Amino acid sequence: MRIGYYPGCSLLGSSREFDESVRALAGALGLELVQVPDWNCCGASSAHVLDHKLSLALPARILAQAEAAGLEEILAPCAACYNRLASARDALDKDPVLAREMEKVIGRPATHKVRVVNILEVLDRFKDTLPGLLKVPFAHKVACYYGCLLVRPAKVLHFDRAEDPQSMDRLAAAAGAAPLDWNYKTECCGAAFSVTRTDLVARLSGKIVADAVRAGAEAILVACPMCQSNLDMRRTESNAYLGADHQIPVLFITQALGLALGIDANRLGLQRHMVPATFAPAAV
Amino acid sequence: MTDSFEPKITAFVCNWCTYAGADLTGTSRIKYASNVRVLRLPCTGRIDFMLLAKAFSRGADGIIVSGCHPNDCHYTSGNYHARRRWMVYRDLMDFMGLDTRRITFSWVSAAEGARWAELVNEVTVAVRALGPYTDYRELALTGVE
Amino acid sequence: MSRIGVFTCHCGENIGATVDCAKVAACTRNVPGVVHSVDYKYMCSDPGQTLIKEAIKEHNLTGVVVAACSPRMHEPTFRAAVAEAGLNPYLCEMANLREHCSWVHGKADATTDKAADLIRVMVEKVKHNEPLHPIKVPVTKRALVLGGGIAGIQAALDIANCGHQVVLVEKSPSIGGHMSQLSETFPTLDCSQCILTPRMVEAARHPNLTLMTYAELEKLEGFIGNFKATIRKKARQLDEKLCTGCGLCTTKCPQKKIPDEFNEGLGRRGAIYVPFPQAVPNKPVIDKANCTFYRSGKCKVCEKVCPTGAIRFDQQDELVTLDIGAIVLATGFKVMRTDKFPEYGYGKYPDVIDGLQFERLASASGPTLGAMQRPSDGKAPETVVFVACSGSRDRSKGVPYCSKICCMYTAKHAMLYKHKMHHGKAYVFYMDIRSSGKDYDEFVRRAIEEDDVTYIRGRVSRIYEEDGRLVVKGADTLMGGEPVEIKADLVVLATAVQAQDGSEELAQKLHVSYDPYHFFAESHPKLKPVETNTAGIFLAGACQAPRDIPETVAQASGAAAKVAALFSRDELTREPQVAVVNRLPAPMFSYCVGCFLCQSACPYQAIEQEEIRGRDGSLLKTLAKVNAGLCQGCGTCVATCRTKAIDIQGFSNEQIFAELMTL
Amino acid sequence: MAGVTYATTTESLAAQVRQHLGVNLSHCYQCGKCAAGCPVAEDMDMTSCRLLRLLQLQQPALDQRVLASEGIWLCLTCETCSTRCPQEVEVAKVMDFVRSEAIARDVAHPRSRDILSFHRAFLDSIRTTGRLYEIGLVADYKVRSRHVLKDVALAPKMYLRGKLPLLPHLIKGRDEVKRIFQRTLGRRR
Repeated sequence: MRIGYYPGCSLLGSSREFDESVRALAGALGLELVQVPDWNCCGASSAHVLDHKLSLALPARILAQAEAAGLEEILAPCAACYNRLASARDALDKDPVLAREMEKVIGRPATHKVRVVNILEVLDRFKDTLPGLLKVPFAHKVACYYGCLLVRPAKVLHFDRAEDPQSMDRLAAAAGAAPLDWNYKTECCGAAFSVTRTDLVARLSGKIVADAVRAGAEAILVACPMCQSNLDMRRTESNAYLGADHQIPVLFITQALGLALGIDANRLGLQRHMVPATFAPAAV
Repeated sequence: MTDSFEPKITAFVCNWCTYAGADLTGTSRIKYASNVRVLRLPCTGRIDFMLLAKAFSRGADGIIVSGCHPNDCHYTSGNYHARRRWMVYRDLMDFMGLDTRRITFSWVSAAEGARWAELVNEVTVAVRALGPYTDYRELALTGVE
Repeated sequence: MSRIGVFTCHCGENIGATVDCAKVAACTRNVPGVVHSVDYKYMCSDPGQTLIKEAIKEHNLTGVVVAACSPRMHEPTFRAAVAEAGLNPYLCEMANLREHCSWVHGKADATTDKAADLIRVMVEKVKHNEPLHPIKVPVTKRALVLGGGIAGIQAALDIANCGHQVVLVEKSPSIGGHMSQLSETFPTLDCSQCILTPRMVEAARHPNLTLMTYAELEKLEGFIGNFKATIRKKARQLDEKLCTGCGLCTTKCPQKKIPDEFNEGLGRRGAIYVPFPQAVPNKPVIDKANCTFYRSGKCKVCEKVCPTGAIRFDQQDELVTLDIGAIVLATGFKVMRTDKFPEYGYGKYPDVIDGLQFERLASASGPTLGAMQRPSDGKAPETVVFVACSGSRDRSKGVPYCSKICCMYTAKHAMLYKHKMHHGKAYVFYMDIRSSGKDYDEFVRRAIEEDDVTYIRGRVSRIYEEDGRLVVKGADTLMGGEPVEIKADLVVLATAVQAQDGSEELAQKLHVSYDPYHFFAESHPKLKPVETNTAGIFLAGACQAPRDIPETVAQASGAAAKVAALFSRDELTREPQVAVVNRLPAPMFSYCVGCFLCQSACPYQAIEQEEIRGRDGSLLKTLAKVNAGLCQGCGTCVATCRTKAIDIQGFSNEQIFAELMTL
Repeated sequence: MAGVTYATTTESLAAQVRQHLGVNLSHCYQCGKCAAGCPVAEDMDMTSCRLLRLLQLQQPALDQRVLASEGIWLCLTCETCSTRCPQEVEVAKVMDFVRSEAIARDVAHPRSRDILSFHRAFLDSIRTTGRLYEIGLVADYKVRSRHVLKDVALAPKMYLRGKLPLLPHLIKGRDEVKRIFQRTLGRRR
């Protein structure tokens, strides 16, 4: 199986381990990732906040690049990128006038028909093969955390259900984990305020971590770099806010699955976490 | 087409939904083009091909056929019969060289006063654009009916 | 040579303002066949009508066109007038100058011209009108009431008390409906059972009233006064005559864990059960889906213990066909279930319940015998949150309308709770309080002022469980939308009132129309609130729209009055607007070639076959023949007839073509 | 509420929201469900539903209050409000619109400075390299916001874990990206 791949900026930097684990997992599942040639940043929430047109133009170029490379579908593991790309595609698809305008802005024609999918959607296609490949069941109680960008706005993304989504839970279960029923699955972690309003992020992420711990989770699984960094890198702050010392690790779903498939922890980038994530696979 | 051309629209409507709907348009004082002449029938199921042909030959430039929405027919299924027959007639008319663009099938319920006004206006504009339907009238005059 | 009189009405300013009526009347005089044409301020007024009557005599008119409002408005009026002047009423037609012209176009020549056209059309039609005579059909004086809730019971009793036969059909094993599930009723807080059960018993005892419980309408044919209804009596697996209702079987049934419908799943019942103690009839049914015998072929405990040997495992459904004169639809409503609320946990929290479930919790005959115990662990809830407008007035949930009863029953619920648990805390999240009704607002104020229920104006965004309590995240819009978080032990959602399941199918069976939410549609929102668009079928209660008990009972009596009025006559006169197959002298007999396409097209099975036989009895021809009693005059047959042998009186080919010719 | 209204009906923010987003604010019946679910409602000087209410009244003074509010800058665009609104009002979109208006009219609340400088720094980093250059971003932001000592502890930790590449990724289509910026933001920074 072959699919377009849009890593996005954070997967080259602050969330390298996501990129690493996605690639490692893709390798193990026999999924060929074709990187979108010379891709640019999607503009993330910054473009979204500052200029509507820009927030469409940057993704438009990415979609055009993919289209030019003959890709019909691109995987954007970063939930933020996924959301921006999917939203832009939706907007351009619905509004031909806007689409034409964007063609002018990016300086070339494009149909913007390239489909954008997130990592959960893609992995779900392997739900039948996964069990067969299982080496070291990831036998831990996990809280699957979806955040905002994967499920909202539902009208645009049409992915899973907006409240209490299930797709990641299914995957975790497939990896041998015990997904818990908890309450903060889709609450916001503070998103882009990590740097500017760390106090807010500490509170919002703190509540999420606290509820996961309350539910008895041994790990929080995520599919979004922003969520991961807020829950992981901002742990000092959130713990300070809670006046607690929660050491629950925050893994990308791809890392959990990777471990379950017996992929080496370092290849999955577990060493890069701030909150130590030591699930050394007890080799079979 | 000269802008002065005002098309004649003949509307065949059922007594229970569309005629009542058109009454509601009136009671709600919604204005629409005065080009339309309404012929009241018990049900669109009553409509047959000859009526439409005749209307054209008598100088109608456009025709509206409107009854109850599916499942709402006062006679349970008249509007379906009308629809089905229309499917057949359309081909026949195309074959005969009648301009089927001039015939609009629609559903207007007794509660859709505004919709009736819209419909009449839409059709009037459309038919105005198509121009007077002289071709068929000439045919008719030469006795082909 | 026809002599037509045309009477143009100004309808005060309504037509006069935009149509030059005098001009219309004048130019109409030149229409061939028109011998008299006048205009007048109010044609429907007494002097107006006299004007017409006198003209008929003076100019011995053969036809009349009244150019005024919609025929749907005043056709009967003017036809009556014409008849008084000795002219056949069906020789009078109306041109709709008001609804279809003066009201919808501005003041302009075009408008006046159109008015004149409309009149010409009708003049041509009238020229071809035939004198017609109303059709008389007999009336079967037996009513069918569908639905055994308070609406059905009330309607059935009223009709029965008028001395007419009534058949009351209820799909569940007992009559009583939702009202029998309620604890107390607003605004008086009298116990629902106490006021309902006497009526139920009365219904069961009434000599004119036949109960058919655990039964459903299978099929309906015919028309007003002459319906044929087929009822499916579902097999109770019981000989009702032998059963004494001792209830031994229900206590001995090994199945004990089946969620109990009457208690909204909060209680348990056996496989053979009586829905509730005061059930009417008080006879059990076997729930085949859950009965050990039907599942495994073994058990039959009920049969063994039954002292009268009334159990019948081999009993089959039974179809009964009845002649019916009129029908009252009283099939009631359902409430939206908690699983329709993603943001409130898709119904996965046992302590988030709907209003009906709370009624059972609060009811002395309920699973907790009226003690305040929450479903999950039976703990007495110290804090209860009531959420009004749950799913109502909520387009995102497909229910934009107001469910009407929730404001009141939520206040009642909060009150009942506080009366049972004085120290407990009751919160109500609401958007508006809609308590217009006798003593209704006083009732709500009492909940707030005397029982100190805290009302918070705002919706609840989310509910989730945390350490055995429910976290309710709402907002107080009277504080600018400040978030409010309440830790509750029990949450009661006042969920939306929706049309009963299967309403759409039923409506189609009965040919009655329904709204986008599948509530049955009344014939006129103001003036015909209990009629449907199908003559002889009437509406009562919440099957038409959300209703509370007083309104339901009132409407039920209204429907009953309509039925009684219908039954007060021995025969009905129907409009003669029906199809006829033409008849000609032998050897042709008729244009009809006997293809019977019309028969297949007719929605009313009104077309029969008539055999024409010679003197020697030999079959000469088989022709179509219309049963004027069944024909509703839709004309579908006319369009299908290839020889134009069939035609509708009042809308004949001749008439319609004549109308067309004027264009 | 003050009586002053707009000269024409198209001037009000509500009218523009309708025109540009196709969102009809009269649909909002002030149930407060948006605020109830908003993760930062408690931090806002003006909750989402209050904001919608002010817009509904279509008065210059009230529109000004909305544009100048701090709350709009705390919105995380998490879309919870839009998702749960019973009237299907797209509250988050309205927030976006109001923010961009506040910037355009240069009336944004002073406390938005940090947030804005972060976003601007972010975009500048893309404008020049085509992709985000995180160290550059942080440095730039510190300069703009003068929070020089913020997160000094975090950076080395990230660096040690290989989460902060020292060199920016330069894409080939940098000119294209520059042009995109010019054609959208224009001279705006």
